[in-house]
Amino acid sequence: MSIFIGKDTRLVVQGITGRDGSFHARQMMEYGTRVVAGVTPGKGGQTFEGSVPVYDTVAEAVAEAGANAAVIYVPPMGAAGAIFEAVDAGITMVVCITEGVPVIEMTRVMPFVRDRGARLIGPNCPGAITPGEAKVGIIPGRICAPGRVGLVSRSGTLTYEVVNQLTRAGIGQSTCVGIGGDPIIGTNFIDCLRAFEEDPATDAIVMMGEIGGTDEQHAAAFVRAHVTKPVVGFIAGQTAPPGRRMGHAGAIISGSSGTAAEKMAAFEEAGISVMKRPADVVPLLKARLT
Amino acid sequence: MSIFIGKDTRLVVQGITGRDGSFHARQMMEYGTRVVAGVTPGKGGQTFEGSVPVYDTVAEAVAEAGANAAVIYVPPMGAAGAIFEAVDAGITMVVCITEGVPVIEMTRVMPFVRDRGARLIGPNCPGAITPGEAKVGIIPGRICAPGRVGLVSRSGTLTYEVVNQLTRAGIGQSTCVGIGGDPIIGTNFIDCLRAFEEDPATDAIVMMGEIGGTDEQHAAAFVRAHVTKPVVGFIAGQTAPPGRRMGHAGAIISGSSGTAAEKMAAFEEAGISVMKRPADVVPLLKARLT
Amino acid sequence: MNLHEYQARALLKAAGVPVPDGDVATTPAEVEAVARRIGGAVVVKAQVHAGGRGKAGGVKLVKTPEEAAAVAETILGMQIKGLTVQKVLVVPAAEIATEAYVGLILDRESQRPVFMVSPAGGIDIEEVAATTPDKIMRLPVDPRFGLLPHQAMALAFFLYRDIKQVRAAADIMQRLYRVFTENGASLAEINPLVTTPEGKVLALDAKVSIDDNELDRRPDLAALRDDSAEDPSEVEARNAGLTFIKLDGNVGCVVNGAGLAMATMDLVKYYGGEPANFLDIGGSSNPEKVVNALKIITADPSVRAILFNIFGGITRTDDVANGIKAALAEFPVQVPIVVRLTGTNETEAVQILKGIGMTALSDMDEAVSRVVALVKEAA
Amino acid sequence: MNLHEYQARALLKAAGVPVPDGDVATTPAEVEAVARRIGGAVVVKAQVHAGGRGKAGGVKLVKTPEEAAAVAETILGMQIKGLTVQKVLVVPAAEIATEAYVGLILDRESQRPVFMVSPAGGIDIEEVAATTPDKIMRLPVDPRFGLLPHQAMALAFFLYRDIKQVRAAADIMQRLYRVFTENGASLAEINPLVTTPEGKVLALDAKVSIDDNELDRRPDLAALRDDSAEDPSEVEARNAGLTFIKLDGNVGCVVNGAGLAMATMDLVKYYGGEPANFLDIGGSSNPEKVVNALKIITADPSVRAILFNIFGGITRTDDVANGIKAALAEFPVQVPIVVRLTGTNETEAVQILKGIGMTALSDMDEAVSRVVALVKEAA
Repeated sequence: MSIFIGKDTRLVVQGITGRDGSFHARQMMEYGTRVVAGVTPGKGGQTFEGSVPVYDTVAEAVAEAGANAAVIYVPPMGAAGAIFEAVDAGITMVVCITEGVPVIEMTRVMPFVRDRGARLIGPNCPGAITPGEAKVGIIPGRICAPGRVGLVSRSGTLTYEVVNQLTRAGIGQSTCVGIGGDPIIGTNFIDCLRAFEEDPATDAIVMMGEIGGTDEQHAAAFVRAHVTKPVVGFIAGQTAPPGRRMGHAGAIISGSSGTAAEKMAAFEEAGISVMKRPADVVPLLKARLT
Repeated sequence: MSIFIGKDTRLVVQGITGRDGSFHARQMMEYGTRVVAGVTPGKGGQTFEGSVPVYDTVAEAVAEAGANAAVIYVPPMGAAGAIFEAVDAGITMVVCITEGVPVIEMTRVMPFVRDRGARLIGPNCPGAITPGEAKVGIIPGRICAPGRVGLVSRSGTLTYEVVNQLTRAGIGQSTCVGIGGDPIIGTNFIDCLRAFEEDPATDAIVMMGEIGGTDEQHAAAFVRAHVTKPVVGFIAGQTAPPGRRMGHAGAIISGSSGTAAEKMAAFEEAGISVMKRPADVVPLLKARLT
Repeated sequence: MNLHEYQARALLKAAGVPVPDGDVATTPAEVEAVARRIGGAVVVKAQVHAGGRGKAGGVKLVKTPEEAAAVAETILGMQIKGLTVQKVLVVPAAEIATEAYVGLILDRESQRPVFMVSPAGGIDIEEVAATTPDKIMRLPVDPRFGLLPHQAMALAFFLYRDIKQVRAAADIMQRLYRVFTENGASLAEINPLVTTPEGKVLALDAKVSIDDNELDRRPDLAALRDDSAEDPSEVEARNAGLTFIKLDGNVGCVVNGAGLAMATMDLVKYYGGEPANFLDIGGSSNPEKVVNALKIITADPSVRAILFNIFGGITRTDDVANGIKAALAEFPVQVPIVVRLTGTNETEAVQILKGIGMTALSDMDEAVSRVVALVKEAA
Repeated sequence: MNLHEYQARALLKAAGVPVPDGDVATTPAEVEAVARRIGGAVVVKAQVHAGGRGKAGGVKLVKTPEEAAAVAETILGMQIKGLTVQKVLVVPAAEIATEAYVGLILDRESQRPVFMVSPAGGIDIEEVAATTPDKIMRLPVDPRFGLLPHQAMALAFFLYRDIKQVRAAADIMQRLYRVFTENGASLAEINPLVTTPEGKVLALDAKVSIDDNELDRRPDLAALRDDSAEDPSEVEARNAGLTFIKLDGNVGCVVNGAGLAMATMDLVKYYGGEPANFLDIGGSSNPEKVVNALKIITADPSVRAILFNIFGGITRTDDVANGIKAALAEFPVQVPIVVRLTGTNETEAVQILKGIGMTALSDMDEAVSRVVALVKEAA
C-alpha cells in the first residue's frame, strides 16, 4: 500500500456537508477512495451522495462505520478541534487540509497527537495520494500514475507541477505526500523519508522544499545517515526577499536563516541531486535510477 | 533498603531556610538521613548547619550535590511549583509535606509526575521513614525501630500511635509511609502494597485507612489478587457524620459512599485482618505472623 | 466551602452561562420589590446549605409580588435541617420544556475533573446513578488540554438532539469548566439545566463548592463565606485556627491530627460513649489554641467530660499542658478532664500538669475508657 | 502581522508588565504636550516596522518639550527603509543600570514557544547568538503545562542575582508568556529589559508579531493593523484576498499556490529575468481576483510584461481565463501577457483566451522563457 494511505484506508470526511468537504469527498470517492463516513455535527442520520452515512461525531463514525483515517475540511477556527476529535476517537491517520489554523493551537494539538501515537499530515496541505489506490485530500487524481517514485512536498500546486512532469515522462508514483506550508506541521520530511525508505514499493524519492525553517537541513542530514534510495530535491524561493512571508505561513527567511541557498547546499552535501528548476526532476531521477 | 527511601537516598530539602524546613532538616540529619542540599531561591551560596549547601534551584542541587530525592516544606501556594521543579530537575522521589495545596493544582501536577516516571508521596503527608536508614519528612524517628513490618497510612499522628505500639511490642518496621490525607495524592495504598509485596525486607503490612473515597476498597481488591504477605488494616472515622470534611481534605463521606463500614467490609472480604481499635495492631499482627 | 445558590449563580453568570433573571433578598419588603421588578409569577427560594429545600417548604411559587412578600415572611427565619434561612433568591417562574443534570466534580480516582451529565435532571443524581446508570454520561477531562470542543459537544449531544440546543449546551459546559478550574472548585453543578418551550437553554439552579485550600489565595472567594449559615461554634473554631465539627454526644475531644481525632472518636464509641465533637488542634502547638479549644468545647452544654489525646511529634506536649493550665486559670471548667499525652517533651508536660493537680495517662485506651466511665458516673 | 512598539507596549502593560510612562503622538504639538506631561528629558521614537531606527535617526533624546517638538518635526514624515514615519512614541529618558534581552518565539523545530534570554541586552540578539552563545539561555515551554514557576525563576536567575529583581523578572516572564499565548503571537520580545539605578525592572522596548491566522478570530488584534505603514499595493492586494509582495524586477507574476509562485519567480530569474512581485491568487478561482491581480500589477510602472502560471486543481483554469478577459475589457493593459495554464477545464480556458486573441501555453518553462524574452525585446 506504499505509505500512509492505500486500499485499507477507511476514510471519514470531517466537514463533509460543507462547500469544500462535499466537493472533495465526491472527488475522493470518484478516485476510488473508500469514504466510509462523514461528520457534521447536527447532521447525524443524513446520507451523503446516497451512500455515505453522516454522523454527529467522529467517535460514532469509528464505532459504526469502522473509519481508520480522517480528512478535515472544516473552517480554520474549528480545525484544531477537529484534529483533537479524530485522534481522541482513535483515528491514527489524520489529514488536515484546512489553511489558516492558528499556530498557537498547533502547539497544543501536537503533544496530544504524539501522546496517542497518531499521525497528522498538515494542516494547510493538499493531503496524500497513493495512485490507483486512494487519495486523501485535494491532489488531482488524473495527474498521478501508479509507480515507484515517492514524493514529499511542502507545497500544493508546485507538487502538481512536478507530479505532472513525472507522469508525462512515464514515471509513476508510489505515494505523493503534501506535508503543508505551515510552521508547525504533523508530519515532516524526515517522517516521509523514513517511510519511503522502508517502503518496498518505493525506489526513489523526490523532495520539494522551500525557504523558511530548517526542516530541509535536518532532512538532508537524515538522508545522509539513513536513506539508501536515490533522492532528488528542489527548494522554492531562491529569489524570495528575507523577512517576508511568501504565502505559506512557514515560508519566511528569518534573519539570515532558512534561505534557499543554505538548504540547497545541505542537499548537495547529503548527496541529494538538486533540481535548479521543476523540469529537472525527470532527467535527474532518470540519471539516479539507472 | 526496604521501600522508597534508604541509605542511598541523597536528599534535597526544598524550603530549607524556612521555619518548618530548617527544623525538620535538622531532625532528618540527626536521624542520619543524607541531606546533601537545600534550596531557597535567593539564598544560593549559603550553608545550612555549617555543612549543607543551599542553592537557588533544585537543578543546581541535582547537578552539584547529586540529590536524588526531594522533600518539600514550602508554603501551600508554592508547593505545586516545587513539585514541578523537583521532577523537572530529574528527581524521581519527591515527598511533599505541605498541607493546604489547592487540589486543582494537583490535577496538573500528577500528569507531569507520571510523564517523567517520578514518584510523589503526598502532599499533606508526614513522609516516610526506613528505620535505622533514613527519614524523609516529619515522622518522629525515636518511635520507630528497624524491623520487618511495612506500614502505610493516610494519616500522621494516628500512624505515630500505631508505630509506637509496634515498637513497644518489639515489632520493628521496614518502612513506614504516610501517603497523606488529600483527595489527590501521588502515591496511594496500592503503590505501597505492591512495593511492600516485592520488598524482601518486609514480612507483613499494616494499612491505616480512613473515610472518604474508594482507595481502601481498591487496595483491598489488590490485596486479594496480588498480595501474599499478611495484611492488617484499620479504618478511622467509624463515627464520622456524612458530608463533613474531617480535618483531612479527603476524609469526607459523599452521599453514602466512602464510609468506614464499607471499607472495613472490603478489608474483611480481601482477607485483611481488621483492627477495631489501634491497640489491636499488635495481637492481630502476631496472630498473622505465627 | 459550599456556596449559596445565589453565589454560585453569580459565578456562572459572570462566566457567561445563561441564568434566569433574579436577585437575592433578606426581607419580605426586598422580596416584594424584586418580584415586582421581575413581573409575573416568581419562585422564592431559601438560601441554606442543605438539600431538600423544596420538601422542607423552603421553595415556593407565587403569582404576585404581595404573595412573594407573604411567603418570604414564612421562609425567612425558617429552620431547614438545623440551619436558619437568612436569605432568599427570587427568580421568575420559568416555563420548562425539559430538565437535565450537568455536574463537574474533582474525581479522586482519575485525579481529574469529571463531567457527569444526564437528560434526567431536576432530581437527585445519585438516585439516577443507582437506578438508571445508562442515563448518565461520565467524561474525565485531561487538565493539560482542558475541555476539548468535541468533548463539550459529546456531552451536549447526550442531552439534546436539536443542534442549536446542543451548541448552547456545549458552550455552557465550556463556561462551567472555566468556572470550575478558575475558582478551584471541587464541585460545580447545574441542576436542572432546562430548555424553555421556545428552545432556550438555561441554568435554573446551581451549586458550587470551593476547595478550602483555594481560599487562602483567593480572598474574593473567601469573602463569600456565610458564617451565619453555619454552627456558631464551628465558625468560632475556624477563626481560632482549629478544625472543629460538632456532634451529638457528650464526650468532648481535643486531639492533634485528623486521623487520630477520628480514631479517638471511634474509640470513645468503642468503649460505649458518644463523642461530642471532632477537634483537631493541628500540628503546631500554640497553647492559645488549647485555650480556645477548651472554650469552645465547654460552651456545649451537653458535654459531660473532656478527653485530651495528644501524640507529640511536631506538637510539643508541654505546650498542650501549658494550654490546659492557662485555660483553667482563665475560666472554670465544670466537667472532668482526662489527659493522655505521649511524645515530644512528655516529661515536662507531666510536671506541668502535676503542678495543677492533674495526672496524665500515656495509653490511649486507658484514657478513653476512663473518660467514658466518668461520663457514665455523672449520669 | 508586526505590531508597532507602542501597540506591543500597550499589550504588555495591559498584562501587568511594568513599562515606562509614555504616549504615542502624530504631530509635533502632540509630542510637545506628551513631553510636558511626562516632564524632564524624553526620548522620541519613530514607530515604523523596521529595525535600526536609531541608526537611521528615528530615535532622539531631548531635554525639553520644545526640543521634543523640534525633533518630532524631523522624525515625523522621515523615510526609514522605505517606510514613512507617521507616529512617534514619547517616553521618559530612563536612567539605566543594566540591559537584558527577553524574547519568546514560536519555535518550528520543538513546536513549542521558546524563551531566549540574555543578560547582554539592547543589541541584536542574533549577533549575541553568533558571537557569545553562552550568554543566551533557551527554554522551550510545554504548552500543556505553561511556563512553570521554577522555569520563570531559572530564566530570571540567568539575568539577575538580586532576589527582588529575579522575582520581578520571573513575574514579567509569566506575563509575557500570557501575552504571547493569549494573543497568538509568533514573537514577543522585550529588548531591552532594564534595571534602573534604584533596582526596578522595566520593559523599555517591546516587539510583538501576531500570527496572521489569529486575526480572523480576534478583530481586536486585526484592528491594530496599520495600513499606512505598508506598501499601498500590498494593502490593496490583501483587501482583495490576494497574497502579494512587491519586488524590484519587471516581470509581473500571477500564480496559483505559494510554492508554485516562488518556483515561478525563481524560474524567471533562471531565464535571466527579474520578478516584479510574488502573487498567489489562492485556491479558489474567482475571476474577480484575477481582475484585481492585474490591476495591482499594472499599477507598478516598472512592470514590462506579465506572466500567468496556473496549474488547475481546485482552481478552474476557465475561471482564470474569464478573469483575464474581464480585466482586458475593463482596462487597457499596455504590456504583453504570457499565459501558461494546465489542468482543470483547460480546454474551455484555451477557447476563452482564443476568443480574445490570446494563446495559452501548457509548459511552464516555455512560458517563462518567452516572457523573459519579451521583456528583453521591450528594453
